[in-house]
Amino acid sequence: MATTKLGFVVQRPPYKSENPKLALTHAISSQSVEIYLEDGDLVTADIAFVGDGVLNCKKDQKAMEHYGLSSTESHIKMSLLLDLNVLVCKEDLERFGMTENDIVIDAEEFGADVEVKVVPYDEIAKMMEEMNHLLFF
Amino acid sequence: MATTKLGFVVQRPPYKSENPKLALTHAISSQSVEIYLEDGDLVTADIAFVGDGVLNCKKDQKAMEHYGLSSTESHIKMSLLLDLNVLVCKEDLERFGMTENDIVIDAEEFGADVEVKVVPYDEIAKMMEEMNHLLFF
Amino acid sequence: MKLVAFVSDYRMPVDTLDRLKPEKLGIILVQNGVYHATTKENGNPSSLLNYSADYFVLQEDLETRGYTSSDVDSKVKVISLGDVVDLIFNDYEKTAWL
Amino acid sequence: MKLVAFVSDYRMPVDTLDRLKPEKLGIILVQNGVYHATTKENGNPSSLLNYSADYFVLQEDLETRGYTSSDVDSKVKVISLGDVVDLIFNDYEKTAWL
Amino acid sequence: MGKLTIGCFASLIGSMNLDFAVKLSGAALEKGHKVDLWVSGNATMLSIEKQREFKDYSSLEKPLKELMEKGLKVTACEACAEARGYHKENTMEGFQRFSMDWYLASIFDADRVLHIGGE
Amino acid sequence: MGKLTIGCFASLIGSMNLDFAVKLSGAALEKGHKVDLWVSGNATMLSIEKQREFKDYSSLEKPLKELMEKGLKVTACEACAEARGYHKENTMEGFQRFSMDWYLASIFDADRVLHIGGE
Repeated sequence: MATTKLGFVVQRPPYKSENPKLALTHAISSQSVEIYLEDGDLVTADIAFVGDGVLNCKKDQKAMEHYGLSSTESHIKMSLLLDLNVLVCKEDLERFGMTENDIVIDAEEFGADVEVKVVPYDEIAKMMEEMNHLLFF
Repeated sequence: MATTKLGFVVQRPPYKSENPKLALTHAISSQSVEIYLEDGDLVTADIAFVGDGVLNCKKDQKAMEHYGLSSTESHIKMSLLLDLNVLVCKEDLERFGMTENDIVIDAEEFGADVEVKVVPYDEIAKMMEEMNHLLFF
Repeated sequence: MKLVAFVSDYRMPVDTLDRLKPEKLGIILVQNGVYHATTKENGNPSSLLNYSADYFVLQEDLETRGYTSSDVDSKVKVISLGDVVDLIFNDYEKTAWL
Repeated sequence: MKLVAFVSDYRMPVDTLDRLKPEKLGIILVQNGVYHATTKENGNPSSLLNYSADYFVLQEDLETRGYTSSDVDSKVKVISLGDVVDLIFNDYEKTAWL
Repeated sequence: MGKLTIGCFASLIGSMNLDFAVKLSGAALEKGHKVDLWVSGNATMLSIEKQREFKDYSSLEKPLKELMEKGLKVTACEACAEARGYHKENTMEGFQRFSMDWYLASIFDADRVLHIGGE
Repeated sequence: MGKLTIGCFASLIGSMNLDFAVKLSGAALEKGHKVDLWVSGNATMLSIEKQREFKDYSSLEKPLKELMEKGLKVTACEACAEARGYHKENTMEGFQRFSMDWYLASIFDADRVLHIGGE
C-alpha cells in the first residue's frame, strides 16, 4: 500500500508544442494506472501551470472549430472531472493582466466537483516539494 | 535560359535542431537540380550564417565520434567543395569573441577552391536583396 | 525589397527581425505569434510591435487560443488565410518564416 | 528538496529556473546548453551561470560542438554520462528537464 | 494567377506548422494559384498512409487528399523519410518522393516561396 | 542499485533528445541500474523498424537493440504512434506499446525519473 505523487509542471504555451496537451493526457492516465499495480497502490497527479504555461488556461479556445483538434481547455476540464488538483500561478496570470474571468475555472457542465485553483507561486513550490517526482513540460 | 537565385539564411545553432544541416544539404542539392530543368536553366544557392547560426561554423566538431553523425562542419566543407558562396556575419562572430581561427574557413584537404567569407552584415543584407527568394533556417 | 515575415512563436529564439531592413516590411502573426497582438506583460505591449512594419494576425489562430478581434492591439489587422495568400502574392516579393 | 536541472538550449524558452528555489540545486548543461559554459557575448559570460548552483557540462556534447575542457568557464565541471547517472542517483532527489 | 512553393520541416503533430502549411495550400488553390508542397525532415511524417484519426492529434490525411484532388502537388524528401523508417510501401497514394533538388526545381519557376523552417 | 525511468517526447531526428535518452539509458545500465524508457508524442518514431542508416541522420535502431539485450525495457505510447501511422506491424521487435498509464506505473517504483520534455 504505497502512493507515488507526481507533479506535472506546464511551462509552455499551448499548440506550438504538443507538450502541454501531453502533460494533461499523461496526468489524466493516473486514473487508470491501477491495472498495473497491486491492490491499494496509487499514483497521483497534481498539475501546475506556471510562466507562459498559464496561457493554456484561457477560456473559449476554438481549436476544434478551426483545426478539428480538442483544445487544451477541454483537457483541463477533463482533469477537473477526474478530481485532479489543478493549480495556476497567480503572479503569472497577473503579469499577463489576466483574471479568473479569463480562464477555465470549473467544468460544471460535465458535473465536475473540483475547480482550478489560482494560487501564489509559493503554494506551487510547496506542492513541488511534496511530490515524489516532477515532470516539466 | 534563366537563373533563380536562392539565399539560405541560417539563424539557429547546430544539432538542437535539424534545420541548419537541412539548410546545407538543400543548398548543396542546387548542384544536381538541372535534371529537372531545361538546358541552360540554373538554380544557385548562397548561404549566410547570422546570429546564433554562426556557431555552426565552429571548427573541430566531433559529432561523428560521439553520435555517429556527420558534423555541420563537414557539410560546410562540402559546400565549399561545390563552390557555393558561404558568408559568415562578422559582427556576430565578434559578439561571441570568435575569430577566423575558430571557424571553418577552407576545405583544402578535399581540394576546394573557394573559402568561407567573413563579411559585415551589410554584405549579407546586400546578398539577400539580390536573391529571388529567401529561405530562413 | 518588400518582405513579409511570419512570426509563429511567443518567445522568439532568433533575433533576425532586428537585422532585416527591407524597404517595406510586413509581419504576419500566426500560431503562438498571436500572443504578441493580444497579451501585455506588466501592462506593456509586446516589443515585437515596435518595428516599423505593417502588422497582421491570423483570425483562426487567434480564436484557437481563446481570443477575438476585440483583444487585438490596434496596430494589428485581423486577417484570414485568403488574405495571407493575397499579401504574399500582391504586396510583398519575398517571405521569411522566423 | 535537492533538484538537478538539465539545460539543453542556448536561448531558453522558459524562465522556470528563476522560480525554483530548492535547498540544493545542480545544473547540468547538455546539448546546446553547453554554450552557456563556453560562449561569452560581448565579453560577458552567460547569465545562466549566475544561479547559486553547482554547474556541470557533458563532455561529449561539448566536443560535438567543437569545444574542449579548456574552453569551459571555471565555475563549470566537465563530466561524463556515467557521472550524470551518479549525480542523478547519489546527489539529487528530483530532476527537471527545462 | 501564380505559383506558390511551400517547404515545411515540422512533424505532423506538434508545432502545427504542417496544419498551417496544408491550410495555406488550400487557401492558395482556392484563389486559383498553383501550389507545390515540399516536406523534408520530420515533416516527411505527413507522407505515411493510414494515420489514425483522434481528436487529440493533428490529422491531415483527409484534407491533404482533398487538396491533391484539387491539384496540390506534394513531395517528400526521400532520404529524410527512409532515415525515419518511412518506406515506399507505406507512403500515401499520390504522394511523391524525390531528393532535395526537387524542391529547388519547384522553386525555379515559382512566383512566391514560403519556406517554413523550425520544427 | 536503483531504477531509473526516462520519458522522452522528441523526434528520432532533430533535437537529439532521443540520442541523449538512449545514451543515458546505456550509461545507467552500465552502472547496474534498471532502466525503463517511455516514448510518447513524436518520440514514438523510435519504435519503427527498418530505419535506414545514413551518416546525416540520427540512427538509433542498432544501439537500442543492444541495450534491449542488456535489459532496457522500452515502451511507446500506443495512441501517439497510431495517430502518426505507426502500427504494430512495423514496430521493432521487443518494443512494447501501451497506453500512457504504463509510464506512470513504471514511475511508481522508480527511484529516479528523468522526464525529457521539449521537442
